[in-house]
Amino acid sequence: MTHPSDTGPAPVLALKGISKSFGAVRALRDVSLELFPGEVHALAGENGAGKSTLIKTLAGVHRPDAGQVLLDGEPVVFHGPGDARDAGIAVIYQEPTLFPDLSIAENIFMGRQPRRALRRIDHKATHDATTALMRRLGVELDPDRPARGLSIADQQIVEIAKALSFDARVLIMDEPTAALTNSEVARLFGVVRALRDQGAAVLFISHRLEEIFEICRTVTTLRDGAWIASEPLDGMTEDDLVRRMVGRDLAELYPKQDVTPGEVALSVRRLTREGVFTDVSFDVRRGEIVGLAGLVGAGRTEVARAVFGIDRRDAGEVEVDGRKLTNGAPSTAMAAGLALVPEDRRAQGLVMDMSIERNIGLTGLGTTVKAGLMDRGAERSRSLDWAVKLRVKYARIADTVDTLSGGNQQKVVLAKWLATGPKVLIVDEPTRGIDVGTKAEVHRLLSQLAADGVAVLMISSDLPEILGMADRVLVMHEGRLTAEIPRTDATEETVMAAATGRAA
Amino acid sequence: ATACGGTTKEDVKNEGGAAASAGKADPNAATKKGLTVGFLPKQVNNPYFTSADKGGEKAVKELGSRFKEVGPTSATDTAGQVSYVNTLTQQQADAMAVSAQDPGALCTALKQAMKNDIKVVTYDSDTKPDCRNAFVSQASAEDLGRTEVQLLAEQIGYKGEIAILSAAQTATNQNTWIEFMKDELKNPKYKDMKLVKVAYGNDDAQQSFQQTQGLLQEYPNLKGIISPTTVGIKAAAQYLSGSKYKGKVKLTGLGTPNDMRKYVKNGTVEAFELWDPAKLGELAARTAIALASGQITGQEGETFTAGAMGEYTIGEDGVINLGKPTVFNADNIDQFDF
Amino acid sequence: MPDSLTRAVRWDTVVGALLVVVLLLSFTTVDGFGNALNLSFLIGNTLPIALIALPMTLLVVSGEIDLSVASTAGLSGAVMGALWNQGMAIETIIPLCLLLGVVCGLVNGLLVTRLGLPSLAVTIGTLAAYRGIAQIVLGSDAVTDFPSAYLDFAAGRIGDTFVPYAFLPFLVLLAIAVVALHATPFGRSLFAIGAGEEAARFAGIRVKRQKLILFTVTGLMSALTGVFWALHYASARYDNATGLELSVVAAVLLGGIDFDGGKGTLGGAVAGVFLLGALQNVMSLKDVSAQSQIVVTGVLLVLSVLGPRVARQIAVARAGRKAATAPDAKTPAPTS
Amino acid sequence: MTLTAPDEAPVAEVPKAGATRLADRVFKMRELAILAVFLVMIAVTQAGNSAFLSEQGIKDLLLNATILVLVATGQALVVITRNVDLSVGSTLGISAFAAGTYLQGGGNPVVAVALAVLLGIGFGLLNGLLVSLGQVPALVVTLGTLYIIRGIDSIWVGSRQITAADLPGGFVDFGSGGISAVPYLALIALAVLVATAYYLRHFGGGRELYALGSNPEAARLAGIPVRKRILAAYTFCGALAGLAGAMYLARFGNVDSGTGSGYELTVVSAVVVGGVVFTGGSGSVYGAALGALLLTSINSVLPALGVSSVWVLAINGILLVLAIAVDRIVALRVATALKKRNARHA
Ligand SMILES: Nc1ncnc2c1ncn2[C@@H]1O[C@H](COP(=O)(O)OP(=O)(O)OP(=O)(O)O)[C@@H](O)[C@H]1O
Ligand SMILES: Nc1ncnc2c1ncn2[C@@H]1O[C@H](COP(=O)(O)OP(=O)(O)OP(=O)(O)O)[C@@H](O)[C@H]1O
Ligand SMILES: [Mg+2]
Ligand SMILES: [Mg+2]
Repeated sequence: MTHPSDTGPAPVLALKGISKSFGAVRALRDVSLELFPGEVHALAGENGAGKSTLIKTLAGVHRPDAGQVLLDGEPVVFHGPGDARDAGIAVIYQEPTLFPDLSIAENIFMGRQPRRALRRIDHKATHDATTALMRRLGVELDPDRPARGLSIADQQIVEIAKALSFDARVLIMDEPTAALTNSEVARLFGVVRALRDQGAAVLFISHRLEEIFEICRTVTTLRDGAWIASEPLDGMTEDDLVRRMVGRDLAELYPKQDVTPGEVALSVRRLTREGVFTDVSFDVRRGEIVGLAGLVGAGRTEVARAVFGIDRRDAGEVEVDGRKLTNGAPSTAMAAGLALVPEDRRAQGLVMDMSIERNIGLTGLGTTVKAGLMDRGAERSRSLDWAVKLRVKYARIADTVDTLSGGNQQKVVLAKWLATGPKVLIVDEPTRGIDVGTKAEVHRLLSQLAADGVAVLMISSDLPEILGMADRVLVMHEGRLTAEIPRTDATEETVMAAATGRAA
Repeated sequence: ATACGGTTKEDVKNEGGAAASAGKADPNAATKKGLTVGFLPKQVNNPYFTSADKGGEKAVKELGSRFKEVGPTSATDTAGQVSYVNTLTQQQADAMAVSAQDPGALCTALKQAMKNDIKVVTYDSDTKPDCRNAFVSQASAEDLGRTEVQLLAEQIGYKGEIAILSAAQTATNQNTWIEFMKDELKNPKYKDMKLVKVAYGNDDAQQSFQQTQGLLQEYPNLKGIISPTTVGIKAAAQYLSGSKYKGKVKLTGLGTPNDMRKYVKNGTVEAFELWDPAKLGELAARTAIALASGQITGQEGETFTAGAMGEYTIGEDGVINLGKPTVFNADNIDQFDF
Repeated sequence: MPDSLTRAVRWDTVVGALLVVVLLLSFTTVDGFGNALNLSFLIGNTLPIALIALPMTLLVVSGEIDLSVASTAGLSGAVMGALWNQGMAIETIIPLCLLLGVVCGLVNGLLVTRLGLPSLAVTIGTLAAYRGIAQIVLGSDAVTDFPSAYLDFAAGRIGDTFVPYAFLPFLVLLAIAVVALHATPFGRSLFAIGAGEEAARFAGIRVKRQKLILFTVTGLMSALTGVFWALHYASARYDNATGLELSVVAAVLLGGIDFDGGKGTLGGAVAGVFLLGALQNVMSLKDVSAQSQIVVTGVLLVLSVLGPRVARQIAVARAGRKAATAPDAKTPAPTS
Repeated sequence: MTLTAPDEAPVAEVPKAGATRLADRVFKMRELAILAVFLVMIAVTQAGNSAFLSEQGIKDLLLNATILVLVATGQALVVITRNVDLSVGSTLGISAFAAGTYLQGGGNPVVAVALAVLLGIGFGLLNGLLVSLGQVPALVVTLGTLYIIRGIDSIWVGSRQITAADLPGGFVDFGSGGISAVPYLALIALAVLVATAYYLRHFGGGRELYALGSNPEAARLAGIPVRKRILAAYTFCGALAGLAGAMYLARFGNVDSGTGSGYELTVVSAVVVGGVVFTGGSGSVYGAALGALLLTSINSVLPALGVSSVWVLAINGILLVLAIAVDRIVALRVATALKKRNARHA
């Protein structure tokens, strides 16, 4: 464990003794970090360790309570994100921050549009530059399409394009890959490597350790807001890294228990939503974990939404325990024992302005009731139970969820749905943005639930997760189910083949 | 009273309204001093009511009493007006002069005031008779209605289509005048004149403006417009003077000389009429003080002297008429300033 | 300590405290304020605003607004007058008027929930439409001859006390509204809808149905207010209660209800209503002109949003200072 | 665990032209729907009353819309930033009176207009500062300033009023004059409208207004000077309200303490009917202007058709609701079409 040395090239950007508190929460305590040109630097730590806060401090979003930001060795004060941008720092924030009403091209170039004479915007140049960026990232997104309605993954891609759109000296990425599938991640890494080779300094955050090992050279670890170590990744193992992060050894990441599936709990027949997915049929049995894999935009989320009743289905039927569900009525789906952990936790999973307690309580409005009135005691103990069970890290249960770190927010969403005691649980990207330690816990939990007879449908873009956890893997491609692969035959190759439409 | 399982209008008719209690009038009683007289116009900041209330203030001061003016800022805020009646009651004014936004809405509050020994005079716009002691009317409604038709008839040579541009549809006094206008038009000498429409500009400059436009578009042969409201006539005059109809379509009605001077001079308007609002206010004030001094009680037939304005007799239902309105035209308009 | 402090500076509490202060001051220093008659006037004149403020608070908490309330009240008054003129019994008329209010509310609700239109736009439209229909129904009539038993109930007070008869049913309605918003799953779901509609939908809350219920109840309460208004002022006209929507909105805003939805308490809203009512009463008694009263209302509104903000900043700064000075022994020294 | 993409993901040339045109159509559709409603209404009226579209009739129609178009343009800018300015009616009233008082003393009309605009700017700045610095809900603040400005106006003006007789003849003639059927005032409003629309579409500052209305947090992160922009939007809105005040004076020649009261609801209706969304980020000033034209025209159409004024208000309201509903249905249809079109697996 060595502190960054004074030899070698000078750091472009450095933090010295940074501290930052939010009210009583001390998110960062005396943290230092140096970013060197031509190097990809990883930032690791559990959920709530302070990674995003650190990044926001670098980007001028937060003003540190103490400490300095050094740019080319000179102390600077960023008064806002604009200052940081002008200094050549590009940032991809953990949560996509797009303008839903504006086109993708405008989203990417907002604030720095190409100009014509008289400082007028050059719309054509903006459009062309966007097309070029999309090509570089290997995705098809119409630059003129409004950002509203983009899937989380596509939003993340626009964010990436935004950061790449100017020749940044420093590129900071807060979990850019959380919503992406492997192929997009590979593309992204290609671009990042190219930038690195051109001399940019990159700071990269991910909870997928293999990604850190793949692209980064050095790593800084944070724990509870404190700096633990900055060191080269060479010679480190994943276990070493996890130990630095969590301070202890890690349990198994995919603790799948073997179970014998029971009778069919969820039965989906010929489900169709025009223009989105067609003729989707599958069963999930009690005790079974079924993985639903596919490329971004394959329609997995849409299937889950239609099954749960958020969107109306155009054709087909859904049965839970043999009971047909009403079309477009989540309340009846819930009553039948269905639960859906949605992919977009900020918009769909949580009411950001509400307390942790009430967010978890929201799914229990029908049960924590006495004589028609809310039973506050019951509500609190129900929420507390689950918050504790999932080890949500919070100061007070009455704090609003927007003060939680991303991973802890995800745990609250899980808590909210597990508290309903579902018979069938659909989880859409359940571990997106969750640290390894917690991920193992979530997996253990899902596994335990299955063992207790719950039918689980797991949508995930994290292929190892699917392979590690699922008894059976369903694969979607362009709105259709293309394959059903039993656990024993499921490999990255077979799944990817089906997901890309190359017949399995 | 629950015949047929409910209380209906028929049942109420038999209830009968309790008339205002009337003591005995003493015509020779001394005029009291040091009284508080509250003026409550339909709307403060309204130039018409401001001149009326100024007239009232002058008279009250002259008689050695205290004057105050309160009122809502909107002419349709009936609830506001009611709460001002309540306020005056709380402050134990001796008399109040009220121009009622609504004939019924102020009743409960006014009766409450009378119960507290406060004399209530209405002016300009009346309430139901049992809710006040006396009503000072700006001119007899009949006079106003008929003379306006006569004025216009002369200007258009007793021939052609005419229209009326009134204030709000609910404005009590306007509606009474319009009834008399219609009645006057029944006279055979107006057989060639035809009232084609009554439009409502809600005493709002812009709406009156657009209503005038609408009238002219709908009735291209329109010869004349009567607007028995100061806001309406002014807006109509402004529209006409800026349009091709200037001088061709005649306009008359109720307006103040200051508002209308320009249009009379530029030929848009030949003649219009109005009573002197200051005189109206003065008479209301003097009536209020006479009531408070016990010189009158508001019964029909009682008489009292209103200072320099001379002697007035109380008519049916406690109504006191100010007198005939003045007609203004290019010859005399410069002699007036209100 | 900072906990209870931040909670104490919540704006609805401040409004409540302000109301108490204003009342106490007025009792002691303003002539004619404290007597029973004046207080009954104050309450009676404030009741229409208070009645509508109840459902409006719930609506605003769920992120919607209804500007057509005053027109609905006017319409129900106008219909009441017209039917009365037809000779129908008042006992039949009043339920009919309330039903009409339900229909008005339902129309708003359906337009908002079925077509997904913004409630502000819809209700600006129905504000004009309902008022216009009232005008068609009653024209220039002013109906005043309602049976005196009803008029006395709407305008009278219990004996010589300051309590108007109509205040008692209001208290019952207030209690119902408070329980509905703050103690039932329904109320809880309204907060969720207001703060995050999509998340509420994902939690199985029947967003559209709840909103439809709210709009309908708002229509019903507006119609009730219209009936009360016509009887209280003994006058049914098509333009009854014109402009009342702004007073309601102003009072509710003053009470700390957040127009973005998801925040606020009924206590705050009702305190806001009566604070405005009491201030106006006091200012009138003190001979403050109507024009100056308008300015005071405006200043209060601006303060009502700036106040909590400043309070919050002070609280945050204080908490921050406390955290910064707290010694922290656990901080591991960075190893070199 | 790198898993290379199947084949070099074919960046199929997005059917750019088609999609662009479609997107453009959505953008324009919103205004088109209102324009259609407007034209139908005018046509029906003309059929029922041939005098309606006479030179005088057209002039009246345009003149009536002018003032509302100006105020609605300013309001649209504010609404696009996810705020609102309810105090425009009060601002209009007080600036009209200020200009009138100045002219009454025999002032220069140009200076009078400048005075009105400056006063408007002042109140706009006040609103902008309160909203952006205090970061408080615009609805409450501007409802507050609505009352404050109106109260100050009433206290200052009292029962005084400015009438056409007090104003220089040239000023009043300018208010109702024009080049054949096109009034001068309408030309001014049109110029302001076109310039504003051009700025919104083609300048960074304009696009940033949309951005910060669409997602304020993202705007902050994108380094947009949020406060400055909001302040600018309010100032512009105030300036236009002031200018509208001067025009009101020229047009009606008649100003008192009640001028412009209740105007805020009309302005907001115009903006909303014009398809500017209250949650910010979308809509155009052309839409707002069309909304204003539609609203004022309803008030001219009904009297011209001989509809009794008793019916006017109800029809007005119902038309308003219909316009919003039609606009919404059209927008939904197009959005569905667009979604199907853009679905990746078409
Ligand atoms: N705006 C805020 N107000 C209050 N507390 C905050 C705020 N932002 C972050 N925190 C707290 O600061 C701590 C660090 O949060 P941060 O978001 O930096 O974590 P993180 O390392 O990015 O976690 P994750 O991996 O889950 O994204 C957490 O305890 C969080 O609750
Ligand atoms: N809320 C939404 N509104 C409109 N369109 C959406 C929405 N969510 C997704 N889409 C679009 O629908 C298509 C299918 O996306 P969906 O989210 O179902 O895919 P997925 O397989 O779940 O992928 P992922 O979740 O990895 O993004 C995509 O083109 C996406 O852009
Ligand atoms: Mg984070
Ligand atoms: Mg998905």
